[in-house]
Amino acid sequence: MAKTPPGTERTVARFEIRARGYLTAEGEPRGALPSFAEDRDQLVRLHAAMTRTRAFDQKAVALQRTGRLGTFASSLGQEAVSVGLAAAMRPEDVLVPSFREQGAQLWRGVRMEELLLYWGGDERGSDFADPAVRQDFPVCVPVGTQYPHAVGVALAFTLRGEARVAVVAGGDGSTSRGDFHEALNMAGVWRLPVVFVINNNQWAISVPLDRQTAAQTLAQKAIGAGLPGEQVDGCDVIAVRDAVGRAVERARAGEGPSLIECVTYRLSDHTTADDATRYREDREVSRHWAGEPLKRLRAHLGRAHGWTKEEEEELRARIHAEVEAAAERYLAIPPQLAASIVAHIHAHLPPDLEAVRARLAEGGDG
Amino acid sequence: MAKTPPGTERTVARFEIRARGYLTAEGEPRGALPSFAEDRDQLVRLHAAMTRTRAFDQKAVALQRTGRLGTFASSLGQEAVSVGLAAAMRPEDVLVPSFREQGAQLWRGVRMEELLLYWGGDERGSDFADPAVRQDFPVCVPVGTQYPHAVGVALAFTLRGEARVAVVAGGDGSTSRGDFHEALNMAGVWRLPVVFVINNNQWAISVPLDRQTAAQTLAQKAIGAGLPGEQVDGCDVIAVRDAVGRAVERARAGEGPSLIECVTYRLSDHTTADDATRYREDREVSRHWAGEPLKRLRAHLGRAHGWTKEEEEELRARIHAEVEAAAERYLAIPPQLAASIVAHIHAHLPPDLEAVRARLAEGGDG
Amino acid sequence: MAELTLIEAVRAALARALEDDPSVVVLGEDVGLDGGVFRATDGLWQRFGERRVRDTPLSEAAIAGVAVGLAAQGFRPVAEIQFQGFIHPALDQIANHAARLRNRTRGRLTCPMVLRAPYGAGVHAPEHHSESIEAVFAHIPGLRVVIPSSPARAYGLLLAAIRDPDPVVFFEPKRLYRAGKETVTDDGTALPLDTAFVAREGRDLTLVGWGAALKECREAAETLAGEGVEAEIVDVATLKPYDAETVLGSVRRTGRCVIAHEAPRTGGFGAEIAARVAEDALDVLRAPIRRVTAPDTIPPLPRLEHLYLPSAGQIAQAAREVVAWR
Amino acid sequence: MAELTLIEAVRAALARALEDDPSVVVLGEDVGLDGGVFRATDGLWQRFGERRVRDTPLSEAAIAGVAVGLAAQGFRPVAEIQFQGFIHPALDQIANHAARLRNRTRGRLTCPMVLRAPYGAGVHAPEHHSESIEAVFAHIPGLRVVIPSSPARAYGLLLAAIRDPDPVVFFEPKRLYRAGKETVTDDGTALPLDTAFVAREGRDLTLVGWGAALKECREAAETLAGEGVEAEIVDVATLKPYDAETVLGSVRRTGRCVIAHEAPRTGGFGAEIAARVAEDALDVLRAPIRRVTAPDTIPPLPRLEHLYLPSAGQIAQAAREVVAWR
Ligand SMILES: Cc1ncc(C[n+]2csc(CCOP(=O)(O)OP(=O)(O)O)c2C)c(N)n1
Ligand SMILES: Cc1ncc(C[n+]2csc(CCOP(=O)(O)OP(=O)(O)O)c2C)c(N)n1
Ligand SMILES: [Mg+2]
Ligand SMILES: [Mg+2]
Repeated sequence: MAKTPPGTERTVARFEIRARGYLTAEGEPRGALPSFAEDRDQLVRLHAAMTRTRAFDQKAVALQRTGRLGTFASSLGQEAVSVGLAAAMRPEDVLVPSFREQGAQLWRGVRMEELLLYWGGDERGSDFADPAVRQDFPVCVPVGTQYPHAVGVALAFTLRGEARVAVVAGGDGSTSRGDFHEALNMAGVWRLPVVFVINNNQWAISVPLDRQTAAQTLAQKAIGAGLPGEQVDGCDVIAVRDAVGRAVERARAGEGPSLIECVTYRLSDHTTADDATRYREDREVSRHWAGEPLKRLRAHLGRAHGWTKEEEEELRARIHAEVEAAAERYLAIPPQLAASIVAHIHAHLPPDLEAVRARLAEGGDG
Repeated sequence: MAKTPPGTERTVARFEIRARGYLTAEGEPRGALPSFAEDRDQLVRLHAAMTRTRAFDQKAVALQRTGRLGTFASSLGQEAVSVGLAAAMRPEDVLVPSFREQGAQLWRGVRMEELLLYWGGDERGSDFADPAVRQDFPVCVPVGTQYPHAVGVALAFTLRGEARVAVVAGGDGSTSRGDFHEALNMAGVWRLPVVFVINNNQWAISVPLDRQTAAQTLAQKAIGAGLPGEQVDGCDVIAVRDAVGRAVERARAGEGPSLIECVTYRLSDHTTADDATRYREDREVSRHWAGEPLKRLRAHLGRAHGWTKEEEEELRARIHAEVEAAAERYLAIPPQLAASIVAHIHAHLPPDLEAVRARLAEGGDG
Repeated sequence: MAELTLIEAVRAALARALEDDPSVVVLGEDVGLDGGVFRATDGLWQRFGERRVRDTPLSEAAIAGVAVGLAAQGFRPVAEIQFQGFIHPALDQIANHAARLRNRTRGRLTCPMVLRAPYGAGVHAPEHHSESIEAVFAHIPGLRVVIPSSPARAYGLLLAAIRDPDPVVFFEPKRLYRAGKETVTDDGTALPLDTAFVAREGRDLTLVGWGAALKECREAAETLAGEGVEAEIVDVATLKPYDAETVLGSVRRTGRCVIAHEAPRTGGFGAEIAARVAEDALDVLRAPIRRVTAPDTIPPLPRLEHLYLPSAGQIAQAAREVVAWR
Repeated sequence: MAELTLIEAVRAALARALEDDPSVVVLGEDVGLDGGVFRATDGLWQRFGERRVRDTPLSEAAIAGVAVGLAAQGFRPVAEIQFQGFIHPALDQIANHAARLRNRTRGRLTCPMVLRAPYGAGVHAPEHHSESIEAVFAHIPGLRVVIPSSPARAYGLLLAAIRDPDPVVFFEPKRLYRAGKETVTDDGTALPLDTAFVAREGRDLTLVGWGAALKECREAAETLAGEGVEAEIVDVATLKPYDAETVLGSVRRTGRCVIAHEAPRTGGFGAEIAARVAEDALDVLRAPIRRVTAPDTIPPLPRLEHLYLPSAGQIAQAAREVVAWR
C-alpha cells in the first residue's frame, strides 16, 4: 500500500535540470568563472588541447581521403567535450570512451599514431603504450555498450577502496540504447564513482535529436535512475571542465554517480563514410559555426589574458609539426604479423588455432 | 552550441511526480472520488473482479500444491492493479501483460481454464478463444521484453488510424531492463497510444526496491523519455482505474503515451517455486495486509453503498462455483496431440519437421 | 528488366513490396531521408512517406520488439539492423519472441516480419562491422535465415521473405552490394524460400557456399576448370529451413564435398551441412568433407582481414585435395 | 571429501574460489540473501558479505557488461544469469566485448570472467526456462564454453573456469542439479578446461554427449550392454575449445559415432562434432554418423517436454542402427 497521506493528490518528487555555460558564443563571460578558469595557464592548456584535437582530426580526415586511413569519426565542433572531460579527470581515473573522444584520449596519453593505427585498421592501435592510459578502454563502436564497462570499472575501484573515478562518454543516440539505462541504474543503486558524459551533438548519423527522443534534455535521463543530471554548454570548455570536475570529485568523495549532458553540434559528417548533405541543411551547419569551441575560448583568452596572435601562431605551428610527425610515425609502422589475427584470441591457444598460427607465421594463409 | 541566455546557470526543465489515492487503507475516501466511483454498479464490478482474481489465484496455488499445475505467480495483494487497468480499457484495446495480470486477462475475456492450461504446461492456454481477446498478447515471462511489443501494437493502431490503445504491464524489476527504456523512448518519439503500467510490488523475487533502483519513484522513469509519469496507490482500485483511464483516453485522443506506477505490495511468494521467508520478514508482510485492496474497497462499498454481508457471501459463493467449474474444465481437457510440439513452429513445415510431425502423429517419439 | 547491383535489387524489392502491400512498413536507423547507410532504402522515404519508411531511435532491441508488435497486428515490418555486428541486442526479441509467437499461441498470433542486415568482411569497415554470424540464427527454431548471393537472388528472396507468414532474417553480403550487376526483372516474382540453387554444374566435387563466399567459390571453380576439375556449386541461399536434398543430390553425383564460409569454423553453418552429408550420404563419399572457413577468431581490422576471409585459392586447394584423395 | 549433488558442488566451488582469491566476486539476480533461485549461492552472502556476493538489478546486459569492466580491472567476476533463456540480452556484451577484449587490445586488457547459467529442459519449468543454446556460444570466437555432467565435474570445471584468464560461459544442467550425489574432494583441484572425458569405455560405438544428456547416454549404454553392445561414452565437457582428439580417438577405435544433445538439431553443437569426424576420421567410419537431438522447435511447455528431450531409448535405437549398419 502506498503511504499516501490524507488528500487525494500530492507531489512525491520534484526535479529540475539546470544548465550552465560560462562563455557566450563570442567568448564573453556570462558571469563569474570557476576558479580554475581564472588561471591563464590552465586555459591555455585547454586551448592547446582543443587545437591539437582539431588538427589531429583534420590530419586523420586527410589521411582517409588519400587512402591511408579507414573510416574516421571527426570531433569537429565537439572538442570542448572530450578535452574538458579529460581535464577534469586525474591520471589514475579510467576513461571509457565511445568513438569520438580522441580529444580525451590524447589528453590522457594515448598517442596520435596509436589512434591512427586503430582507425587505419590495425589492432595494435588499442594497445596504448603510455602507462598512464593502459587501464583506459579502447574506442567503443557498438553504440552504448561502453556504459556498463565503466560501471564495472567503478565497482572495481570501490571494492578495492580506491579513490578513483570512471568516466564514460557517449552520444545523444546512445541514450536510446538499453545498456545506457541499465548502466545508469546499476551505478545508482550501488552509488558508484562513475560519471556519464553525453555529447549531445544533435545528430545520430542522420537522425536528429527530436526523432531520437521526446525528452527536452538528455540530462533528465538521469532522473529515472535516481542520479543527478546536469546540462552544460558543450561548446564551452570551461563549462564542461567545471561540470565534469564537480561530478568527478563528488564521485571520488563517495557521493555517487552523475550524468552531464554537453550540448554541442556535429559540424562534420558523421564519419568519413557519411555525406551529411543528404539529410541536413548547410544553413543549419553554418549557423552552428558561430559558437564553435576553439574560437570562443581563443576570444576569451585574447580579451582576458592577452593571448596574442603570435602565441596562437606558435601554438599552431608546434601542433602542426607534432601531428605531421605522428602521421609519419604512423605511416612508418611495419605491418602486424599475419599470425596476429589469431595469436591474441585466447591466452592459451587451443591446438586448432595454434596450427593456424603456425601456418600464418610461416607465411601461409589462414 | 547551447542556446544559453546571459547568466551562467539557469533551469531548463522542471518535473514533478504526483501521486494519487482515493481510499485510505481503511477504505475511507480521502476526498472527492472520480465520477465512475460514485456508481455503485461500477464499484461492485471492480470488487467482484478483484474477488474473482483472488479466488482464481488461490485455486491455482492449490492446484500447484497438489501437483496439478506448474509454477504459478499469484497476484495476491495486487489485484487492484490488473483489475483497475483492465477496467480502464475498451474491449478493442490490446493488453500486453507480464505474468501477474491474470486479473486483467480474466476481466477482458481470457478464460480461467485457459490460464490454468498455460500454467499447467500446455501451449493451448495462450490460444484464447474469446474473440474479444484474440489480439491480446499471451503471458510474457522474459522480464521487460513485453514493452516493445505494446509499442509495435500502438504503432499499428496509428498506422491504421484506429482510436485504440495498447496497455502494457510489468513489475518494478522490469524497469531495470533496457527493453523498458527503449520502448518508452520510442513510444515517446512517435507519440503512440500506449500506456505503461508498472506494478511496483516492492520486490523482484528477493531483490527489494532499494536494491533495484536508486530512483525515489518508478513514475519518474518516464521523464527520461519525455513522457508523463504518475504514481498511484496500487491497492486502491479506484485510483488505478482512474489514472489508467485518464492515460488511456489521453492516448486514444492522440496525446501520446504515459506511465503509471502503481504502488502495491506482493503479499505472496514470488511464485509457487519461491520461499519468501528466506529473504523478507513476516512482519513486513503482515504490515502490508492492512491496506490490501479487496478489504479496502469492500469497506468503502459497505459504508458508502450499503454493500451487505449477504451480497458479499452471495458473490463469493458464485465466484467459488465459477472457479471450481473452471478448474474442473481445466482438468478435463484432453492432452495436446504429441505432434503439436512441432506443428506450430512454422506456417509451412519444412520436410524434416514434417517427418517429425508424422512420426509423432503415429505415436512414435520425436 | 534492368541491370542492377545487389543493393539496387534490395531497394527494388523493398519498393515493390511497399507498393504492392500496404501492410509493409520499413523501419530502422537512418532508413528515412538518408536512405540507409548503404542506400538500401534510398528514395523510399520520399516515395512512400515517413509513416511507412520510418527512422527509429538507436535501439536495436526495440526495433525488433516493435516489429513483433506490428507483425502481431498483421503488418509486415521490414526492419533494418545497420550492421549484423549490432544485431545482438535484438537477439532476445528474435529468439524469445519473434520466432515463437506462432508456436506459443498455437497460431493465434503470428509474426510475419523481416530483419535485414548487411553482413561479412572484406570492405575495410571499422571494428564490429564485419561479422558473419548466420549460424546463430540458423539454430533458432521458428526462424528462417536467408542470404542472397546475387542481385536476382536478393530481389526474389527478399520479396519471398517479406511475403512469408513467419519471421525471416535476411543477411545481405555487403561485399557484393556493388560488386557487379545482374539482370533483374522487377515484376514482383519471388523465389522459393526453402530451395538451394545449383549455381554451377560439375561432376567432380560439390562446393557448398552462400552469400559473399559464392564469389570465391566461383573463382575457385574457374581455376579448377582450367585444371580439368569440374566443381558443382550449390548456393545454400536459405540456410533455414535447410534444403538438404539439393546438397545431398549433388554430393551423391560427385562423391565429394567442400564447404566454404566466411564465419569462424567452429559451430559455423558449414558444420550442419557436413553433418547432414555424414549422416545421409556417407556411402557415396569418396573423400573426407572439407570446410574452408575463417579461423576461430574475431574478424581482424581491415589491414589483415584478407588473411581471415577464405580465399578462392584455399577453396581450390581443398577441392584438389578431396579430388586427389586416396 | 563429501557426497555432493551437482548444485552443492557448484556452491562448493564458488565458496572455494571466494575463499582462495579475493578478486573473485559473485553477482547476479537473487544470488545474495536468497542464495540464488536454485540455491547455488546459498550461504555465500552470509559468509563473504554483500560486497563480494552481490544482488544486481534485473539487467542481464549490464550484469555481463559490468563483469567486463570488473574483469578488465583484474577482478574475476562470476556472474549468474538466472536461466539460460534470459541470457540473450547479455549476448552483445559477451560476443562483442567479453570475448574480444584481449584480442582488441592485443592483450592489454583481458576479461577473466565467468557467466554461469542453468540450462535445459526436463524439470517442468515455466516458459523460457528450458533452453539449451550452448551452440550459439560455441560459435563465438574468444569464448570458452563449459558444461559439466556430474558433481565432480561441476566442481573441478567451475574452479578451472574461474581461474582461466579468459571469459568462460558455464552452463549447468539444471535437470541434474539434485539428480544424484558423487564424491567431491573440496581441495581446490581444478579440472582441465580443454579435455573431453571418456565417461565409459566400450569397443562398439562412440556415444558423444555433454551435460544432462550424459544421463540418457549412460542409460542407453546400460541397455545396449545388456544386448552385448559396448558403447564408449565421451563427455564433451568443454565444448569450446573443442577437444577433437578425444572424440576422434574413440571413433577411430569404434568406427561408429552417435551424438546426443538436448538442443534443437539444426546448428546444434552435434553438427560440429559430426563435421569434425567427417573431416578427420572418415576412413574409419563404418556407419553414418547419427545425431539424436531435440527437433527444430521451441522447448514445449512441461506437459509435452518429454517428447522433445532425446530419450535413452532413442539413443539406444540409433546405436543399434549404426552397429547393424551394412
Ligand atoms: C549498437 C549500434 N547500432 C548502430 C551503430 C551504427 N552507428 C554508429 S554511430 C551511430 C550514431 C551514433 O549517434 P550518437 O550516439 O549521437 O553519437 P555521435 O555519432 O553523434 O557522436 C550509429 C547508428 C552502432 N555503431 N552500434
Ligand atoms: C529477463 C529475465 N530475467 C530474469 C528472469 C527471472 N525472473 C522472473 S520474475 C523475476 C522478478 C521480476 O520482478 P518484477 O519485475 O518486480 O515483477 P514481479 O515478479 O514482482 O511481479 C525474475 C528475476 C526473467 N523471467 N526474465
Ligand atoms: Mg550524436
Ligand atoms: Mg516486483
